[in-house]
Amino acid sequence: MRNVLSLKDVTMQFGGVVAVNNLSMDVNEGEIVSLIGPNGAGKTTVFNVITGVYEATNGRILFNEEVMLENYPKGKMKKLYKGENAGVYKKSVVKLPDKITKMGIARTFQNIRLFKSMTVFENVLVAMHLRRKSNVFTATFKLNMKEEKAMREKALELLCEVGLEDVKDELATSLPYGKQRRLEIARALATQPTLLLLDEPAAGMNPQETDELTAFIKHIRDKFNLTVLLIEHHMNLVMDISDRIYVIDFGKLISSGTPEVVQADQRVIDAYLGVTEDE
Amino acid sequence: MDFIAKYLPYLLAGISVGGQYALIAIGYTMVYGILRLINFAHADIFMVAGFIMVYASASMPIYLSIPLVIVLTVVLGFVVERVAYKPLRSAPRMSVMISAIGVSYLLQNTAWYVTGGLAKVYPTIPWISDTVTFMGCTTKRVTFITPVLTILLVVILVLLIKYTKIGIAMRAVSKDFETSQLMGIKINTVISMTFIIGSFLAAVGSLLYFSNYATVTPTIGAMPGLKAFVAAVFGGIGSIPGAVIGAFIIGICENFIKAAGLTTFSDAFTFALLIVVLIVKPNGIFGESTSEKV
Amino acid sequence: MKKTTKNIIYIALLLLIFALSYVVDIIAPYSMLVTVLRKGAVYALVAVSMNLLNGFTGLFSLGQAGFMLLGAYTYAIFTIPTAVRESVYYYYEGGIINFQMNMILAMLLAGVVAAIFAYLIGLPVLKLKSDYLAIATLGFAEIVRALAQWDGFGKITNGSNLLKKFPVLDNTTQYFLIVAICIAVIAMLIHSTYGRAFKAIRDDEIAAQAMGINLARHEQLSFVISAFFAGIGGALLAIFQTTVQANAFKSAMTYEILLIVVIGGIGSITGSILGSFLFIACSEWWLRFLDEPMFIGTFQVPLLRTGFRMVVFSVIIMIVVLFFRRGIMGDKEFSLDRIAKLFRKKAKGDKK
Amino acid sequence: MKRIIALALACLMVLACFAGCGSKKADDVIYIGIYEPASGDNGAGGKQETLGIQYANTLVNTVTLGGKEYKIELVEVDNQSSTDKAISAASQLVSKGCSIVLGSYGSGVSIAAADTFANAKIPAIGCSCTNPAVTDGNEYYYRICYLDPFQGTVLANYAFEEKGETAYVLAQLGDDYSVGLATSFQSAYEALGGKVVYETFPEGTSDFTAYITSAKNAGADVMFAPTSTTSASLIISQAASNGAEYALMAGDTWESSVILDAAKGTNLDVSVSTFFDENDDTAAGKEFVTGFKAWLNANPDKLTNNGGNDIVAAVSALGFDGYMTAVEAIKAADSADSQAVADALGGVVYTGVTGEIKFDEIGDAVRNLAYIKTVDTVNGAFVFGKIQTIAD
Repeated sequence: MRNVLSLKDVTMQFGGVVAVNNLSMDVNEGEIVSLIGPNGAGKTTVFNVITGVYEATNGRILFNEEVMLENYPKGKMKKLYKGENAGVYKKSVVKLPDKITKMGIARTFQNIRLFKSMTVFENVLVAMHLRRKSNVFTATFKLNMKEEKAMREKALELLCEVGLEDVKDELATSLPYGKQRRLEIARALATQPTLLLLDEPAAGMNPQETDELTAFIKHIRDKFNLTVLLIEHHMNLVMDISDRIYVIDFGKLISSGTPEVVQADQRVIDAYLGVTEDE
Repeated sequence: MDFIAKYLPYLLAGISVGGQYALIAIGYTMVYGILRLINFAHADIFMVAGFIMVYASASMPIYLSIPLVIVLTVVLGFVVERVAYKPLRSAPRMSVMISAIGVSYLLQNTAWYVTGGLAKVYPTIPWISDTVTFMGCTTKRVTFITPVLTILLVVILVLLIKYTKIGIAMRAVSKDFETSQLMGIKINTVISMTFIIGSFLAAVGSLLYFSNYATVTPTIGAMPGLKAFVAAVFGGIGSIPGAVIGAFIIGICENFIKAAGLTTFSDAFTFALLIVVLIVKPNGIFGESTSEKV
Repeated sequence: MKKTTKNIIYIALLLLIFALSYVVDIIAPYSMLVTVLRKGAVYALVAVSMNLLNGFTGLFSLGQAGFMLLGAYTYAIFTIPTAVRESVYYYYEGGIINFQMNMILAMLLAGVVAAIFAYLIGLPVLKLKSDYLAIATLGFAEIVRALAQWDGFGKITNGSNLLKKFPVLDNTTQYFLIVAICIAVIAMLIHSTYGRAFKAIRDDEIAAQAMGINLARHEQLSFVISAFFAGIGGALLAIFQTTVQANAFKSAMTYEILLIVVIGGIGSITGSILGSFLFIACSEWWLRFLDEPMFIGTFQVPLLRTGFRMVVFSVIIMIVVLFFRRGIMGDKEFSLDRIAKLFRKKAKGDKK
Repeated sequence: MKRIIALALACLMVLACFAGCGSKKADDVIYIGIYEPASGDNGAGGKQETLGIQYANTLVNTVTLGGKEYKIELVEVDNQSSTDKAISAASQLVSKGCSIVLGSYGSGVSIAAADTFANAKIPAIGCSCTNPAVTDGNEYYYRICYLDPFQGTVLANYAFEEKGETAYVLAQLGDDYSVGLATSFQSAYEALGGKVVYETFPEGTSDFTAYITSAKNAGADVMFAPTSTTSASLIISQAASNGAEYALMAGDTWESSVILDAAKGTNLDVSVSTFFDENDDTAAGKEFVTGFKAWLNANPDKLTNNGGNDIVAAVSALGFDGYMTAVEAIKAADSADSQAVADALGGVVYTGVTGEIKFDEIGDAVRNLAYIKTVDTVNGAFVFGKIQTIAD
């Protein structure tokens, strides 16, 4: 199996707080991998580091064997740094989020971030902007009609895929919660990713909806040849869907492996103690 | 000619105008610290304070009109906040800023209407307007009073913020608006207090400024206001000592640029400095950095 | 309504406006109406260009007066007839430019110069966010104003003195035509995929970036395009005023344009256009009577004297800002559907 | 609540619309426009010039054209001393249908509005704007006062002869009057062999101490600062408090009670040039001065507009002459039509209180004398110094 995403010794430190500590993980092609951990474990920070929202303090991230991020503690961080492997990396390669998306990583957000003034349809359409061939002149003077038409068709197709075609002209923010989550997925798909990061896609869903979501994620993985990395608290979904699971607590990896292995791991149980597994 | 005699007047002018900017700048920086609002109307409150003095001193003795000016300016600052900013508490920041521009427009136009658009001569305040000679150069006594008074007021203010209950509340609100509200801090009282302090200092600043430059016009506030704001940004907005140091630096630089014969750029310099500071050190010299949570 | 009928109505409306602008010139060439229409048109363009930046891209810039100054100066400098340069550049021996450009070309150049400056200033400044960006662009405008007044550039800019005698437009229809073309281009841009990207940035920068929109590039693009049209607007303002002086392009001008945008509705092109005409008509024309003493019989209405107009006007603005925060149009555009809806609603209300 | 406000606003708009369109011109009235600043930096001077015009209007308020008597009404607008407000103020006059326009105090606003009047084919008479660019190349703009090159030379001669050989010249950026006169002064003064240090200050400057110190450091014998009265009072008071030892000089704008108030009680040496002297001994001049003073004293409002005293400013005399010249032109044209008045204006010869007015081909009245006055800082009054002329 080909490696799609690989994190090596990634540390993210904000001032004196270490949010992600020396994390290494791998995601292979076609897999569905889950990242779990108690609240505040640093899961979303991992996503933010992968997608370039935060610049990791130390470590290296490879995407399809290409260096997407490489960093070492600099400036003030030199003194403050509390993580490990400080001397390993010498280069500083930092890519901005849009560049990373262009390379083929798309994401959804835990606290839904739809474009609030736009309709459902426009929300998907805007994500197609990335793969445009037109420039600002041709776009303004309508010399890109063909492309524009293709964009619209594709966007509609994606909306059908997630079952939102009947509300396409409504304001995105007027949709119910579950549909907004699906719209976020459609929007992410519109950027034509190979790796999809889903940040708590099932948050706020009832068991039935969660089951549907499980099927849906599998479906889009197959249909769009995706690799999926997801953060989730719904353990049913995680155990159902995941090929492999990484568990982190306080920014550190405490366990990894197939669902069965992780479920049996005492460290995981300890970490989750006091946290109900089935919400 | 002797070096000191040649350049001392520029330095003195710079320090005194710097002190006056500082008093205005504190109003900007405190309001920004709490509301994240560039209070464009602040410069016009300063201007109105000047006009109140002109009209007050025409009908009553100076020792009555000075306290009156301060009281009325404080009231104005309070009313502006209650009328123009409070209703927009939950609105986007841009709306509040536009409201501030609107208030500034209103105050200027009202002043224009009341005065007929003509410049008014500021009354002479005895003693502080007297001419004194210092190391061979002649100047008004207010030149020396300004920096002393400014620093005194700033020290008092800093102590106030550090040790009094309302001061602690102010600091809490500027750190986190919502949380301090949940902690039972009366947010409106704190904000009003900020405006009251800011307006008080603007009134004092206007007394000193116009004693030195004795003409008041409806648009007089614009330039000192902008410069004071730049000083606030320069020192790191939200930081009172920063604003004061920024104001003195700007006041002194400005006068030496004029001395160098580059008068066209004396205002432009301030803004160039601003842009450079913003780019190199976006949070100013004493500012704290913040980042958005995703 | 069918789409074709709607289009026909829109075109008819547009033609009607142009016809009116033509007729006004003939029947009342020296009326205030003409002044209002021309100045309103110029401000409409500038307001729309500012709206592109502040309303559609969410960049809070206050540098509009600076870009207008650049446009106005570029236009004036390159179109003053060589014959009269001697008298215009009286203090600078006729200046150093001794050719005259075509009006339209000069107008385009005005936009291009403003755009180039926007590009250069945008490189560092656009890294700043919200208020900081606003204050930095405001500072930039002031620097431009100081530079334009500097003696050292006197041979080009005529120092702080007036530039005049450049060719002007002599009928209102021409103003309307140029402004309409420019606004149409901006509108087309906003409705293109780039416009959607701008709106995405405005709504949520982080999500926009996550969708692969290059923030720096798109913000720069919006900034430059806005400056380009502000430059053309500046050239038109020069034409309207027949003279140009750097002194006029103060921050107060930017504030006025910002108020127009807010009154019209942030994020609405038609709002900005409407707001601009209303603003100019109120401030220049309709409220003028407040400046003159008025007698009803022998009773003199109190308060009315010079300056009262502006007081009333600023009170109106405050009312709009406080109570009608979304302006006239909100972020909606003028459309027949909306009007039809409005009437239907009214009719319903009447029945009740 | 919101709806009521919206409704009220809409009503106000409609009302305003009617008011805006309401006024219609009466048949037997001729309008003369007063294009003067009533506010802003030059507001004080503009008001004084307007007073002269208003006084003239009280004396001559009808004119008989083709056997029919017309009433002359004044239409005042305020150009706010600002070039960007100039156009709409001028358009206001144009839209009222004025036959001729008088003004403005301050050259910049006159230049800014010149083309607006020319495009509407309305002649204008500049009463006290001295910058050559006002009338140059504009066949509708005339002027009854002297020009900057003349005034600058006169002042330079006076300064060089009486004050010394080093001058510090201070002009306001973007003010055509200020820059124009300063430049004229500079070239004339340098031609005489004097040394000039030239500085400008941006509009809205309050702090002049740096300039005053620079002038001192430059070893100036005289500071020449042709500025608006607003800046002037700041310059004078700061020069006094900073112990300036050089003389202060300026052009016609400084002949104002604002200057007297600022200079009173200081030990500065202030002198100005002007168009007219209150103690002029011509019959017309005497008559005007007594009449004008009586009129001012009878009207408290007018007295306030004159600065609270009855000192006759030169600009009032020029305003008076401007109005009379305009009436002469209307008579000569025998028509209220602005184009006809414009055609007739060039040929008008009129002897007013400020001397004979006769236009040359550019449209400037031929003037060759200026009055130099100095400030009596003890009593706060202008003292006649000398009449200065230059050989042609």
